[in-house]
Amino acid sequence: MESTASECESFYHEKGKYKGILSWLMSTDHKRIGIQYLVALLTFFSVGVMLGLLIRLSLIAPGTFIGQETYNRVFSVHGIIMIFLFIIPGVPVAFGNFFLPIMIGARDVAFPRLNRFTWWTYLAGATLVALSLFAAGGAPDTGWTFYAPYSIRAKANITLAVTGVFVLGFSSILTGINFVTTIHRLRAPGMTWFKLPLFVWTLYATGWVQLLATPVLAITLVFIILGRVFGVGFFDPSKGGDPILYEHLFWTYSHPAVYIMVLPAMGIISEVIPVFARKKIFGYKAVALSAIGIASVGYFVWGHHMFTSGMSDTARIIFSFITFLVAVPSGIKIFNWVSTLYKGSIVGSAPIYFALTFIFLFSIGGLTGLIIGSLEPNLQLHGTYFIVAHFHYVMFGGAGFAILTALHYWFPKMFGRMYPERPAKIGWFILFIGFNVLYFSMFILGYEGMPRRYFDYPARYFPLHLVSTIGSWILAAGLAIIAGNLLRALFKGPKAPADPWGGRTLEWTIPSPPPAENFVETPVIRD
Amino acid sequence: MILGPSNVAGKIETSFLIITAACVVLLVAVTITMLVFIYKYNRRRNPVPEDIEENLPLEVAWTVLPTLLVLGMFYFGWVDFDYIRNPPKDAMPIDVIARQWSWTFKYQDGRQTDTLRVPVGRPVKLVMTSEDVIHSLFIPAYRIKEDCVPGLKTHLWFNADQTGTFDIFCTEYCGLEHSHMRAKLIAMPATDFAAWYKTKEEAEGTNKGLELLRTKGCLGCHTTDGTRKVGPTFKGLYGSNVTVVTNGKERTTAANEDYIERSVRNPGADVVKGYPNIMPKIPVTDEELKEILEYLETLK
Amino acid sequence: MALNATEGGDHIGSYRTYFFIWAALMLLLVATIVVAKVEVSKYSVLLNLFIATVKAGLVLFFFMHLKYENWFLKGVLFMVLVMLASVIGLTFSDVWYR
Amino acid sequence: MVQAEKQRDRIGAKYGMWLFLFTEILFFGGMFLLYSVYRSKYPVEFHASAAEENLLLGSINTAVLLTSSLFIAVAISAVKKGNYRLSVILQGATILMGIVFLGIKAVEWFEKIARGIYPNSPVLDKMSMGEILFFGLYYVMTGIHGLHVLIGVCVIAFMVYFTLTGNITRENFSKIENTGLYWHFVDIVWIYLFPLFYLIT
Ligand code: HEA
Ligand code: HEA
Ligand code: HEC
Ligand code: CUA
Ligand SMILES: [Cu+2]
Repeated sequence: MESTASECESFYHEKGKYKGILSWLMSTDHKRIGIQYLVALLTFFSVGVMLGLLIRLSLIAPGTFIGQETYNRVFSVHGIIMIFLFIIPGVPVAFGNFFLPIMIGARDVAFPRLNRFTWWTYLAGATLVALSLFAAGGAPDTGWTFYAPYSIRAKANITLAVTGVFVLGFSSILTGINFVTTIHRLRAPGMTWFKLPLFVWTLYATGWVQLLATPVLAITLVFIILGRVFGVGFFDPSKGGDPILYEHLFWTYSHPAVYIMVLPAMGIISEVIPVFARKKIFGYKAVALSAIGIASVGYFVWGHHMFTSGMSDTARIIFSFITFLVAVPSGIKIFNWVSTLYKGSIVGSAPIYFALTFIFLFSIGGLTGLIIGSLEPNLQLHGTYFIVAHFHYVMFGGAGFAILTALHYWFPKMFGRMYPERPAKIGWFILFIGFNVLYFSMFILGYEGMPRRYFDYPARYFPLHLVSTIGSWILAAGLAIIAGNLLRALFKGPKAPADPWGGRTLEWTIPSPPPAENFVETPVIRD
Repeated sequence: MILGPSNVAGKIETSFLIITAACVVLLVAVTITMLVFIYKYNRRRNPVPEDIEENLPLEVAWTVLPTLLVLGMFYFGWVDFDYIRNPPKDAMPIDVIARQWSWTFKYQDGRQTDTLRVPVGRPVKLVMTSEDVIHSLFIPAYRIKEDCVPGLKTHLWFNADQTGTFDIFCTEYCGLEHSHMRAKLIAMPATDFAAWYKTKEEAEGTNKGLELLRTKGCLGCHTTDGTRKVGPTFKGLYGSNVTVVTNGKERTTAANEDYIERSVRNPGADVVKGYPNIMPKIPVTDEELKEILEYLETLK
Repeated sequence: MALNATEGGDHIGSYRTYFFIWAALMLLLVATIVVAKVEVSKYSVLLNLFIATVKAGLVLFFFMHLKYENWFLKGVLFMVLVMLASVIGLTFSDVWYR
Repeated sequence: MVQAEKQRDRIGAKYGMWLFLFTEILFFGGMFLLYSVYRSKYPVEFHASAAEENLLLGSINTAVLLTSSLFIAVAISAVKKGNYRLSVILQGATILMGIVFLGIKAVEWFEKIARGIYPNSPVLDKMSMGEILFFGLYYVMTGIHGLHVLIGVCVIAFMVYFTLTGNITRENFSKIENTGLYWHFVDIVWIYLFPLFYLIT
């Protein structure tokens, strides 16, 4: 550590009210909470990965490894864990918590105790979901979308799982409120809106989406619970209900939710690229405002998940039209990132490998999003593996790679240690190859008509399924190298300096890891 | 214009290819630019970075041009959409009933099958609904699908251009046997179709009882060849002894006519041991039941 | 910053204003019942919702001090309502034309 | 913008509360969406069912809730003016009004349940689809609203305690101010529920 080390100890050594493990579990320090979230997230993530690999394994020989019923439960739980436990909370709660206050020059978030509370609600929700897997009745088998009326009739532990997701949603809302208030109220002197780091801008946009979309999910889930427990038939045709209305309500949340996943991920990329190109971002304002653009337009496109649901043709045309508009602000971001490289002096460290891969994979995912957002191709591609490929490209190639970027970029700051570059790059390479083998074959499968959520399939799809499964093993190997490398560095890595990359945001002005209250003196931002 | 096995298939394929081509061009452009920059402006070749903060004309360009571009893509996704969605007046209607986990196709004269037969060269309109949860009828070869929603009538239409046998998949997750909820579409020459349509008896399945099992959806869960599906097989059922759970108690009973009738009329009463209690109550008339029983007897 | 220009919390609502607002609310309550019972026209449904909106507005602006808040809160509230209306509107683009 | 003192950022707290109310708007918005769709599908049945509601009780309840809003508003002003005694009395009155509201609601519910009208009941399931939906919505919407009233009552009870113990003062009134915002919001929801279920006949 550098010179300042003596005056302020790192937050890991902070002496608080509590001792031992409680000093973590009861702490209201945003950094400690961020680390705890990260640990919890990665734990659930590894469960999700196992289930993903199990899906792939089952698909090369249906019935050999797991039965049909198990398969249905496995892909549902895989989806529920990945979406609600990992990728939606993902970036904001782990990296947002840790860096948002530091980046705006604050000592903590606006409501530190609320922040603590959201961690506990997150854990409570996750526990309920976990319980639903093991309680009698069996894990939910509805898919992560809980479509009515199946979800109301099915016998598995859906009520429990849905309640868990409801609680998780509550946690997400409170995080959103906390962040938006923090950004409004706690910016350091001189930190005007257009001096905010881009990561903060995306967290701000995300916060609003969390706030305004999640309650719709909450009420929808309440309807499901009421339907199961009290027989309220809002989506039951025999009681006059309309199942398509469920889809409307569900996607009114769940489409904006995909931007909860990807916006902060884009924020990470916007931070990393300029640092490693060693220049300022190109078109700061455009990048910042496009986040707001994505968030607000993204609220009105949910119908593109329902093009073949029996929805009116008028609505299909309207929703397809708005869907195309979302691409424009996403494009602006991509173009500005690429332009930032122009006349830069690019340092080839691990984080930018992941960041540039994000651009490539997210572009594939996003552009295929446009293909399925078109009215005619969607008739063919909806409900097939093409969709599965699309969303793994955006969620995992996008948000997932951004998390990997962030892990490498902020690792020195969060843990105060450096990791070796070489294994990170080898891991990256294997991951990249495995990823494309795994998911690109799904585009072809989907185009040829292979439906998703299929335990069994006609033999003509077998070769590509096999390729895909082999890809999943390559991918897992890559991930293992990356994770092993970071884990080893956590204990054995050399001490990190305050600013190993030459970053320009505030977190690099303080020691690694940061001291308990972040700043000895509140920073004042000048030009 | 690309041609396909039906009038709509080619149109959808065309639109898919145009939009995909646009996407590929964009992807290649972005990726190549990126790679060139990475190569040229790497630290070794360009040690001193040069800050460029903004370039308004560029920003405007890549806001306006993509907007026009996506509007173009939207248009190509839309051109034939109205045609694809609106069946001509003279289309032959066929009712489709989806249930967990089988399909029934009902022709105008009340004839029911579990295989969809259509004449080549004549527009066909599928009027679809479901008896329980949401299903989706997907004909990959024709590139069309539409959900079957309980309490609602949805539709699809097409005009088969080539003869052939094609898959029908269910593409909306509908529970346990979702992946086996498949059927066949047979597009036959108009004359063959007319001939088939006239024969009251099913050509291959001459047996009335078997035909009923098929159209009522029983074979979605039961088999006649001894293999286990969601429900127990019908093979050897008649006259055998089965262990059932009645009101939580296990007992053994003979599978006679009474038992089978009870099983069909009130499936929850006796639940065969080792099977879930999920069989739906499917309305069956007395004559139909008799036919079924007669057929089951032959399966000894 | 503009955000700090005025802040509703500093405002102490006078008891008198509150009382008048309450009286107005009560009057509107009577009005809405009358409108409904007398069935002035087939638009009484809309009229009722309009009255409800006026009532809600009174509560918002005076009881909840929105009148004294800065543009930001007002603007965002407006935006939220527009958003909700659009969601309902878009849903009806399905429900009506199905 | 200056970094305010951690515990006492009153404006921050208020922003937080408003943001929370926005989420509540959308939470209830989901229910209003359902209501409007089903009303447009079954106008006649909704019309007829609404006539069955007890208009007198509904109107009284509206008056009760509006009055309680007045009480809490004045109670907050009283705190700001340093008149804690008046404030406590009025907060107590608000709680009382809340309980009266819930009591009347309970009477209405039980009267319906006694007639066998509740979700999934044999009586209700025999009615037309529009009626099933109307009463389903009635129970769910008033039920969830009632839950909000109940939570409000509990929170105000805490505020009474805080005012008595000097935790809420004329300098530090964020808590009660935010409680007031919440209570008024619950009131606004009822302002809409009332015509939708009782008046649109
Ligand atoms: C991180 C999550 C994420 C993100 C960011 C996106 C982004 C997008 N998604 Fe995706 N989507 C999902 C996650 C996500 N999606 C999931 C999980 C599902 C399936 C749910 C389920 O059924 O289980 C799904 C399903 C889904 C469907 C429904 C398919 C179906 O079931 O029938 C559609 C249809 O329109 C769609 C479209 C889009 C579009 C247009 C975008 C756009 O936002 C993409 C914008 C990005 C780009 C366009 C690329 C970058 C830009 C350029 C390279 C610049 C040049 C390009 C132009 C200007 C054109 N998505
Ligand atoms: C973020 C979301 C996410 C992620 C990461 C994954 C990861 C994987 N998924 Fe997916 N998947 C979903 C979300 C996700 N999935 C969803 C929502 C569905 C739909 C469910 C439904 O239909 O209801 C689905 C469905 C789905 C299916 C379709 C099932 C069907 O329709 O029948 C398949 C099939 O192969 C599959 C496979 C896999 C595999 C092999 C992996 C992985 O195992 C691949 C291995 C992963 C890695 C190697 C890690 C990547 C790294 C990061 C993300 C960063 C974290 C960093 C560190 C830990 C260091 N998934
Ligand atoms: C959704 C799946 C499903 C469908 C459709 C279905 N069944 Fe079943 N059936 C089952 C299951 C599961 C069992 C075993 C549990 C039970 O007895 O309820 C069963 C049991 C039976 C039995 C008792 C078998 C035995 O071995 O004792 C008979 C007879 C039967 N079904 C006939 C029919 C007929 C006739 C139809 C069509 C009209 C039909 N089933 C449709 C699922 C189904
Ligand atoms: Cu029927 Cu899937
Ligand atoms: Cu979407």
